Amino acid sequence: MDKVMPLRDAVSGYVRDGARIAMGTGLESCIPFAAGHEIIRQRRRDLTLVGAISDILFDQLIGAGCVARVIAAWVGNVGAGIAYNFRRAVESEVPGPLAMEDHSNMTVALALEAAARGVPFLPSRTGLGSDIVHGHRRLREITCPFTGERLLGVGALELDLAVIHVPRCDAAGNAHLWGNLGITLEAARAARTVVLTCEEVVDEAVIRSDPNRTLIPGFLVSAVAVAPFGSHPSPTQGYVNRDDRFYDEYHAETRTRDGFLGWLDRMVLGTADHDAYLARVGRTRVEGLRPRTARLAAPVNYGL
Amino acid sequence: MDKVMPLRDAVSGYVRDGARIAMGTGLESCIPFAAGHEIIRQRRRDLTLVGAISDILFDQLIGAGCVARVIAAWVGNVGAGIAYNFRRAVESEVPGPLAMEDHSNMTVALALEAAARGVPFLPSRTGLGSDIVHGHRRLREITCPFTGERLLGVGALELDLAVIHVPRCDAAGNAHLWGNLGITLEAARAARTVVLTCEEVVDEAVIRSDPNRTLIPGFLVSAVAVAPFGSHPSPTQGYVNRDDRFYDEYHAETRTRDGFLGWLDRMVLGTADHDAYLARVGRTRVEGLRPRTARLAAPVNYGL
Amino acid sequence: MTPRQIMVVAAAREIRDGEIVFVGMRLPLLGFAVAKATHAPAAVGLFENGVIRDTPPAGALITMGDPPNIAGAVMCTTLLEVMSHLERGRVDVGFLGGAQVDRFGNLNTTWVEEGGRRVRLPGSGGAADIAALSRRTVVIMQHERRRFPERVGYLTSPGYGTGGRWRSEVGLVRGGPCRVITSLGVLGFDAESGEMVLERVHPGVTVDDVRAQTGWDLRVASPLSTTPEPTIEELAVLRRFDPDGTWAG
Amino acid sequence: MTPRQIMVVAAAREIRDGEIVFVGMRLPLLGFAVAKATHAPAAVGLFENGVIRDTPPAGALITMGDPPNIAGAVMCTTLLEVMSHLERGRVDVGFLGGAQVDRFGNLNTTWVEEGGRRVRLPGSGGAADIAALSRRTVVIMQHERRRFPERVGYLTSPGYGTGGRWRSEVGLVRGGPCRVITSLGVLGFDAESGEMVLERVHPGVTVDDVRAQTGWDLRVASPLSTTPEPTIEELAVLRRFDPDGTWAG
Repeated sequence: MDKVMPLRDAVSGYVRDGARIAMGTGLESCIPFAAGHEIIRQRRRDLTLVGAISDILFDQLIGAGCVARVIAAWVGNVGAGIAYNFRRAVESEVPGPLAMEDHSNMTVALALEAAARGVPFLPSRTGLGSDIVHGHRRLREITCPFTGERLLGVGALELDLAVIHVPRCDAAGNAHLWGNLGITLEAARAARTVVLTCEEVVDEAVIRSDPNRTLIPGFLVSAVAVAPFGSHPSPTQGYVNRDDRFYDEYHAETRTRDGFLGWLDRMVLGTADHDAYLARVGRTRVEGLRPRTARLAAPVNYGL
Repeated sequence: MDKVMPLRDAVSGYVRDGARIAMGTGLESCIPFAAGHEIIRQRRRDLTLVGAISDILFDQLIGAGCVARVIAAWVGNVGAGIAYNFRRAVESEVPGPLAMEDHSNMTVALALEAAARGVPFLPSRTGLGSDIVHGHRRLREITCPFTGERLLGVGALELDLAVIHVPRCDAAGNAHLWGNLGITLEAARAARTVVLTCEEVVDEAVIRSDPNRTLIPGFLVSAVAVAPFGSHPSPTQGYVNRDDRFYDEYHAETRTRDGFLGWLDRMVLGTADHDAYLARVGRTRVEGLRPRTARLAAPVNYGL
Repeated sequence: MTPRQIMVVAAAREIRDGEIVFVGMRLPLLGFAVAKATHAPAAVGLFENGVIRDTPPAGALITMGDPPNIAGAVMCTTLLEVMSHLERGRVDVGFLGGAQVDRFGNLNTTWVEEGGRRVRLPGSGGAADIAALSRRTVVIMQHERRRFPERVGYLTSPGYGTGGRWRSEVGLVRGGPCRVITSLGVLGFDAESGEMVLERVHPGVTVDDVRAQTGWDLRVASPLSTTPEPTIEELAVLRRFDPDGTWAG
Repeated sequence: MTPRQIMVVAAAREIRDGEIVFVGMRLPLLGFAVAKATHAPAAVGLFENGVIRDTPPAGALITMGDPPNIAGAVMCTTLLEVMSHLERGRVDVGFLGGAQVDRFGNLNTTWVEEGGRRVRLPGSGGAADIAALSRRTVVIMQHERRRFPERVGYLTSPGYGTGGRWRSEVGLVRGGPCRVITSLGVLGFDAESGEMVLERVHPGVTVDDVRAQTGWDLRVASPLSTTPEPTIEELAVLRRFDPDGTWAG
């Protein structure tokens, strides 16, 4: 089944106002910025964003007014610390109120894994004694039915959608991933459906040559959008390195609300699509992020 | 740290009488027969064997008198159905009594995953209504602390040891695996330590060229024994195909206790080590199990 | 045409296009191959050892872990990850076999009585999980009286238990058998009571033949129909995947 | 030699050979590199994004997800798999930072007061997990009075809570901070009360300097010692991994 479509159609078809969406599940790599920017351009509203470490994508979506709620362990700028739009929204309701459901990396991952497995909760030994748990809707102390110990119960967190940027996949959405995986696999299985952006679509023979490299099966996926540099400024191993400077520039420019609005107009609202965004960043700059050396995986034989 | 040692030393050093050991975690491939045979030769006793689908290795260890208890979902002959030694032990206490803790594939996997995560139990929706659960020491009905639903609680199953056959690893025990994984990764993390047998030891640069292929980290591993064809008669993808005929021969020959004792003397007790076992099987026959065609995984680039 | 060929094709017809299928070995595996090649090209097969395939295996299989089932698979992963799709409710149909099936579709693969002696069978494997968690299951069995007792002595894999609302009462959130395909016919289940009902007999088989091999007073659908014969296309596919008739001969 | 160099080397010395280390970024990452190259060649580093390395990264890093931290890693996996080692008790030492640390070693990275205004910080990330589940933790902080309140306003990552047996009372099965390495000195914790104790001051720093930057009546060990200066070997390694002094300059 061919699920390849323009990113614009993937977003208009599968990202609904009010949806609960995981993005940035790679933690600090493979962040789906191209998809996030398209969500901003299509002015989606009242989204609940789910993540562990959010990179600056959450900050951009919050500043653009797309977000009503964040469920995450860390919302900042992975290059420079503070995420100003997040702070303005939480502290001063600018551009609007933002509800925050705090987690640790582990509790948000377990909440997704519970949903991925179809169980209402999972137990853990983390979180005990942390103020994160106080009055939490999804985290509560439980008593172990086997040992009587005190444990943390982590309630399932179902997703409407996971938006995931991958190195390569076939047209049916069977995706090869490499590099650190973060909470990507849990989010994919916890979601009602998945939208993939990818550096390249490959023939299904490439995927089937290495089934252990397939970490997201196509039957979870509804749409595949080809978006080279789709994780910029975050890296996608072997395709694009981190644009470190971008994080510092964003940090400096978004310190004020007006600064952010200028950034947003120039980089997102004022660019028609991801190609136009990349042109705005600068083709030379972007091409300079391509890996300079190849490091190929040792051969593996599936022969019979 | 170089953990490579002869299989004889790995077994004498790490397999203790009375230990709880997972073997055959690949379900029907990568079954560690070479290690199992060495356990028989060294006459280990009172073992608790843990597995999902056990292949015929459990049957051999039971018949040889090494086993006091089995914790598994299926004990048979994957090629031919019935495992006669298992039946004789459970039905007639020959060669000795055998305690059986029945599971489904999922409950034994979850019991190991609980131990791997260091939590005392995990909840599931399987098992409800099955007689497997009645009076079970490790499976019990619980009430969900979030939803009030009835669930199955699966108690953690800690292992003293996991014995795992892998395609390749480095001297420190960092192992590349491919093919279906069964309950291998859960068992490795649920165990106090791991003994690996492998088709080949490779340079650590091979492992590090593809860190996503590493599925068992060396810090879990105590010993690495090189054992080409170490999974015979079960397959190891890309190294050796299944010896189908072997399962039928074993089935026919072990129908009686005397038949099994003859088989055991000829194939295991009468062979000094795995090389001698392979010679007994027949070098030509064994070499005929090598893959005839290569099917190489598509290249992956980790470059930067 | 053999009874096993009829069984394979009947199994194939239980798979709808695009469905996620817990396949199993032998007859259901052939059924999956036939379905893929005919009416259900988009079906995806899951195997509890961790394999996900959307094409038939690259060669003959004895087990789901054999190299031809790995080579060319879409994905190879862990048992628990595959089972998570099952537990989450993503598996449309799971195929099951067993030593015994009873009036309410419960399966026994653990302990049977034979000649007054208790005989130990291999056990559940993944069957109890597939029976508990698939959206529906299809059971494939030789139709013999010892395999069709009124009530299994050991309930390994739940059907409808003692009938009625038993599944939800014990906490099962979905599923149950929808079909039993045997060497004599095809049986369904009454939606209210959960009791097995003979719906079709294979060509040349009578209701009395079926009753004689069933350990209780079997209900029969009215009207009863005859299992449609395999089409030429289905038989051609079957011969392609099982040229020696090893599994469906 | 800079205070940050002293901090990095002090961090390195907290790692014993063969230990499993939850590394973190910046100063602790450099500390891990120094330890590996000197006294702890068999140490293994875990990163919560899923990376396991036993060598320093292949180049400079801003985040643990940067390509030089992936290339040449021993293993790349999921957050939950790495965290399972932590929860199981396999992680010997975890490094933590934060906006604030209090008298009992509790960390705050969520909400602080600044000039009467509540300021929202990024949050826990993995810190609450590492603090709860490592066998011991080492905290690295700039020593400033606003960062050392007597009691954190929001307890993100547990130290010894309110002291004494608090950790076991709330259900934590192990761990707690063993060291706080600051820009002024090195602090430990009283084994009974869980209270922070000044154990070492960096060369040229006085007890009064430390007290002036600490928000409570800080206990001081007797005898108090001076942090040993980095060795030539340690400094050489540090220069190799941080040639521009970006992190430890």
